Amino acid sequence: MKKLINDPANVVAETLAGFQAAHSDLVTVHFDPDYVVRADAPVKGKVGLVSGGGSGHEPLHAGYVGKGMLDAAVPGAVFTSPTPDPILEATKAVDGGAGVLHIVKNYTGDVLNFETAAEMAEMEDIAVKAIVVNDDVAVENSTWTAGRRGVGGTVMVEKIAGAAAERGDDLDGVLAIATRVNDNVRSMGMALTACTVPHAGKPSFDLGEDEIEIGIGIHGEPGRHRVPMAPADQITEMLVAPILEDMKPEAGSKVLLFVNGMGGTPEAELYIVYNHARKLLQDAGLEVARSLVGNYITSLEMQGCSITVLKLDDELTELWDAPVLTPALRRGL
Amino acid sequence: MKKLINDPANVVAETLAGFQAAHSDLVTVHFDPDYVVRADAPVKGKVGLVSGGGSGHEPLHAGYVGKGMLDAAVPGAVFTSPTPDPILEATKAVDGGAGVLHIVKNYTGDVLNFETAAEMAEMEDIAVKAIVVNDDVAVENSTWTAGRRGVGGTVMVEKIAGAAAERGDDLDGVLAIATRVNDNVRSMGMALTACTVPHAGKPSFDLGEDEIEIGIGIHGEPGRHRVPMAPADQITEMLVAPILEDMKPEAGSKVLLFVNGMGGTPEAELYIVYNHARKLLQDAGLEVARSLVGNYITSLEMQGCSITVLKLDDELTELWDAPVLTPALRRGL
Amino acid sequence: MTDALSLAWADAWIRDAQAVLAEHRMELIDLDRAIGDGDHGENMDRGFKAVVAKLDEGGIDDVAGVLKLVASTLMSKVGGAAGPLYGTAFLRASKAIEGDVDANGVVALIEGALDGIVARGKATTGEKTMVDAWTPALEAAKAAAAAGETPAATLRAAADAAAKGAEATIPLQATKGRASYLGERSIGHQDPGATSTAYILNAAADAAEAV
Amino acid sequence: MTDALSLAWADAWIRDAQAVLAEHRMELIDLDRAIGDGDHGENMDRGFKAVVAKLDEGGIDDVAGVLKLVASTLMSKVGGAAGPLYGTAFLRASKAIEGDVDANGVVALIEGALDGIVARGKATTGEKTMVDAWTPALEAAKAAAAAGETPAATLRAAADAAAKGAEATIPLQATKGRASYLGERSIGHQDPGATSTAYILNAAADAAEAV
Ligand SMILES: Nc1ncnc2c1ncn2[C@@H]1O[C@H](COP(=O)(O)OP(=O)(O)O)[C@@H](O)[C@H]1O
Ligand SMILES: Nc1ncnc2c1ncn2[C@@H]1O[C@H](COP(=O)(O)OP(=O)(O)O)[C@@H](O)[C@H]1O
Ligand SMILES: [Mg+2]
Ligand SMILES: [Mg+2]
Ligand SMILES: [Mg+2]
Ligand SMILES: [Mg+2]
Repeated sequence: MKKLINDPANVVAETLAGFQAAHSDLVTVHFDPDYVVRADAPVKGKVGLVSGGGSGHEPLHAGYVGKGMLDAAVPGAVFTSPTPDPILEATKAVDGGAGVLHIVKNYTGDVLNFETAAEMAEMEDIAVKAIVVNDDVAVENSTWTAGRRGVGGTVMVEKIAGAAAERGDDLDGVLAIATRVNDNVRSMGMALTACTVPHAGKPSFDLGEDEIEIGIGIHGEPGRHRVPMAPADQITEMLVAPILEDMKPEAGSKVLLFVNGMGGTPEAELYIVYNHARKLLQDAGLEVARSLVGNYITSLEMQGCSITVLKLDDELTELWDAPVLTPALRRGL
Repeated sequence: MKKLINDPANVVAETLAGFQAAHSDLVTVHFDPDYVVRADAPVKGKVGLVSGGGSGHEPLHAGYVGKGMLDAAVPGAVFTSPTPDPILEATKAVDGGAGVLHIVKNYTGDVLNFETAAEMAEMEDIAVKAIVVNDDVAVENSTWTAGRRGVGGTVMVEKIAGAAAERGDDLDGVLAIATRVNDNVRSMGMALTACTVPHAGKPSFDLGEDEIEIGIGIHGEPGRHRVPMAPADQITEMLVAPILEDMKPEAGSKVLLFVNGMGGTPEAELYIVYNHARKLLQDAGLEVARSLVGNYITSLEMQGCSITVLKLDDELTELWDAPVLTPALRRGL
Repeated sequence: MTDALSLAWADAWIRDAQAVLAEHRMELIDLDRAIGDGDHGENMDRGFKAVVAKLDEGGIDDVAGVLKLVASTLMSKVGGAAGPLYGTAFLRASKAIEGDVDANGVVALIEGALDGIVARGKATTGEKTMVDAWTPALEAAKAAAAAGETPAATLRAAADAAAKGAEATIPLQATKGRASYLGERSIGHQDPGATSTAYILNAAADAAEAV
Repeated sequence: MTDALSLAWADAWIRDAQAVLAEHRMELIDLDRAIGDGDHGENMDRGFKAVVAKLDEGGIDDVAGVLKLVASTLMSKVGGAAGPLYGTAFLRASKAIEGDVDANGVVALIEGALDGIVARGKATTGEKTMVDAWTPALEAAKAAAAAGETPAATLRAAADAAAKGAEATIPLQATKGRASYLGERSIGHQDPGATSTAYILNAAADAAEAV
């Protein structure tokens, strides 16, 4: 394992220290318990948005703290959901009197820890609601699994719900928007290589030089199946087909196409995937009205990508386009 | 070699096709010869900025085309300087009557091809000046080499010269600003892993599990020396020390600290490096007034980083802060 | 009731458990790498180290107090799925007993733990989770206690059953937790949480036999 | 002057060169990977394929015309350092000759090429570049022509000298081009550009011997 780290035990703390120093105009980092809030938190009268989860997915979530997106992010250890304490502290820190929305990716650990934190916050008289994001079509049968995982769609939920909160929607309103995004977003990912969790020191799985994993999540877990290495266009088809099959969007629908890098894949390759994915969506009669291409929700240094499709309506489009000012996503500000 | 590509011969063309489709609001891509111009080019009365070089460094240069930065980018084959023809075409496409500045990274191939293109443009009565960026302190003795390479400082030159052109400086003025940035910027890079050029199909060098390369450029070339793997703080010192030694900035100076990922390194690791680099600069009596952390000038999927320090004055700071609207760098717009 | 397990046992148990989990940290990481995300060994090691640091501060005066301390510390230091699940397990266990622990107390303790895990995680047996270690442990403890065994022997029966239960997760397909995402590919690997459960209960039995 | 080299030779030379560079593409890539950026074989292969495609279009009627076509095509298809350097080399070579090429014409052609490379790249001998192949080639050609050798023999002498020159770059430390960034680490590797020069001149000699 070769990483630019000092000690696996200090990875999260040192990352946060650097993040704080580099972005002190936008965010404030609290240590022990660790959480990140926007510099002007709490914003009075605004619904507070808190997300969080294991570290290793940067820029998610701390990179999305700022005006128009999250009020707080709670990073756990690498690939390990944070405990309830920092979630509670972050919730209290961003409550501006209008309640707090927890944006939780659907993993057993995240759900349980956020649930506990929400109960504790309620006991301190903070209204908390939660949206559990579960957009991963790789998890085919939710009766036989812990349910669909939250992956790329999380970025969409955070941006759009953030814009709704910023324009002044109340807690139920922001939850309704977040739910609408979650209901209309689907993702599927793949890996060319595994990643190495610092404290494990070994790759999360072993993959031959001629194999790839299809249907991975974002925690270095193996995917649903392993197939021989293939050209980018074929790989793109393996990701787009199950999304469309699941979504069954009506022809003529407008969509946002998000091609995400898993952390170690060059940007150029993401554009090659985007190029073909866009063609496939157009062939299915869809209009790609908005796009996002880059490393937005990653798995450490994993090579690979995920594709996310969000069905847009006018309101979601407007909220997607709304100004945002965070370390990792910036528009109009 | 596992890459999300279809055919090594089509990597650049397919990347550009995806880039065009994803960013048609900001840029227009011309094919055969390949170059990228901002959507509203040429901007009448404004100095046009053209940069370019081999592909594989994304988002450099095409990602920086847009208001407040480049007017055009000319991508060559992977790690191969473009030929004069597309440089000439791009130069003609962005000439708004106020002349064109070529921003050239100091490599024999780039310099020669841009020189030829400039001569050709002059023959078509376009005033062309060139800034040759050479900020890499890894190249110690320029009498015994082709001279310092242009690396991370290129991003600084493009942003700041772009802002100068946008505010209306004339060609000599923009050149003077670009020269001031180049004179005050120094960089040094390192690699944890090599990268694989698609048409070569093999890693650019072989590096043991316990070795790193110090003093690399951005073309997968081996560095000045190979040292045993070390903690991030020590690696950071190996990069910052030669920069400071070369720059000898007076105590109290304000600087911009830019920690750049080579393409395959997780963002978290870059913040760990940033955190220590900042401390080292502060220990040297410098004030880190501006920061940039992320993958801005890469070497395909190489893991590693570079550190760039730019000595700021008030005008450079103001131009750095000026609005910019490009696919890869966005601020205030 | 001279052989009821006291505070000294509980303290020894948790310290033993910490040592064993530290020793098997990489094994648990590797089990979790195979069908999860590779953090279970790290999570348990971090959690139990924190627990022992708390124990060292002293001030606890009964078994339930130890278990409650374990619960709150795991809850606030482990994270992931295992943190809340073990946290709730130890919390319910602490509530299920009073004073020193006899054989029926051992049964109550294990039953409380299992109930807590099921209440939070909603898993039943056969889903390839720690429930598949706690459930046979409870059955074995019940049988031992009913047969009039000592608390130590009851714990040994529970620990042996947990170990067998953990091993028996190998052929199962996971339908809860992170391993469930693998579908059929989860078959053939031992569940990390069931394995850490077996280590924890084995430490309990060892500690009981030593006092 | 019956053995002066004509259009047919020039055409055969360039086609031979294309075939040889395609054949040695990966070798040139590997040489460039060692001390450069790994693209030289790809660049030369792409360039000469484009040249042959242009040749196939026809319409060229003398040796100088072929060389000029090579020059402009390499200049617009190769890029990197090699594109402008070989482009200028062939341009100057085309200007240095007229009509069919006798032994002195061979000398003039090689001299023109070398002058062009030096004018653009500012390298002298011993800097571990293609100059270290062209310079001994020119000297050998001069000696052969002075000794009254045929054009073919003059080219053969030049080609052999270029091959030796390329090999002699191995112990040199580069001070020009991308390899110079490596400092002492450039020692021990053969320069890719000098190697491609040797292949190109060898093709010239082969073609001359074949016509
Ligand atoms: N719903 C559940 N019920 C019971 N146990 C579960 C459940 N989900 C997961 N587990 C247990 O948790 C273990 C994984 O713990 P850990 O790796 O620490 O957390 P995470 O899966 O969040 O990374 C699994 O091996 C399994 O035994
Ligand atoms: N200044 C120079 N003068 C002469 N030849 C040079 C010079 N710089 C580079 N070269 C030649 O160019 C070759 C490299 O070509 P190539 O790999 O195609 O371009 P690049 O270095 O731009 O990737 C070197 O091996 C060397 O022979
Ligand atoms: Mg985990
Ligand atoms: Mg090159
Ligand atoms: Mg785990
Ligand atoms: Mg090269």
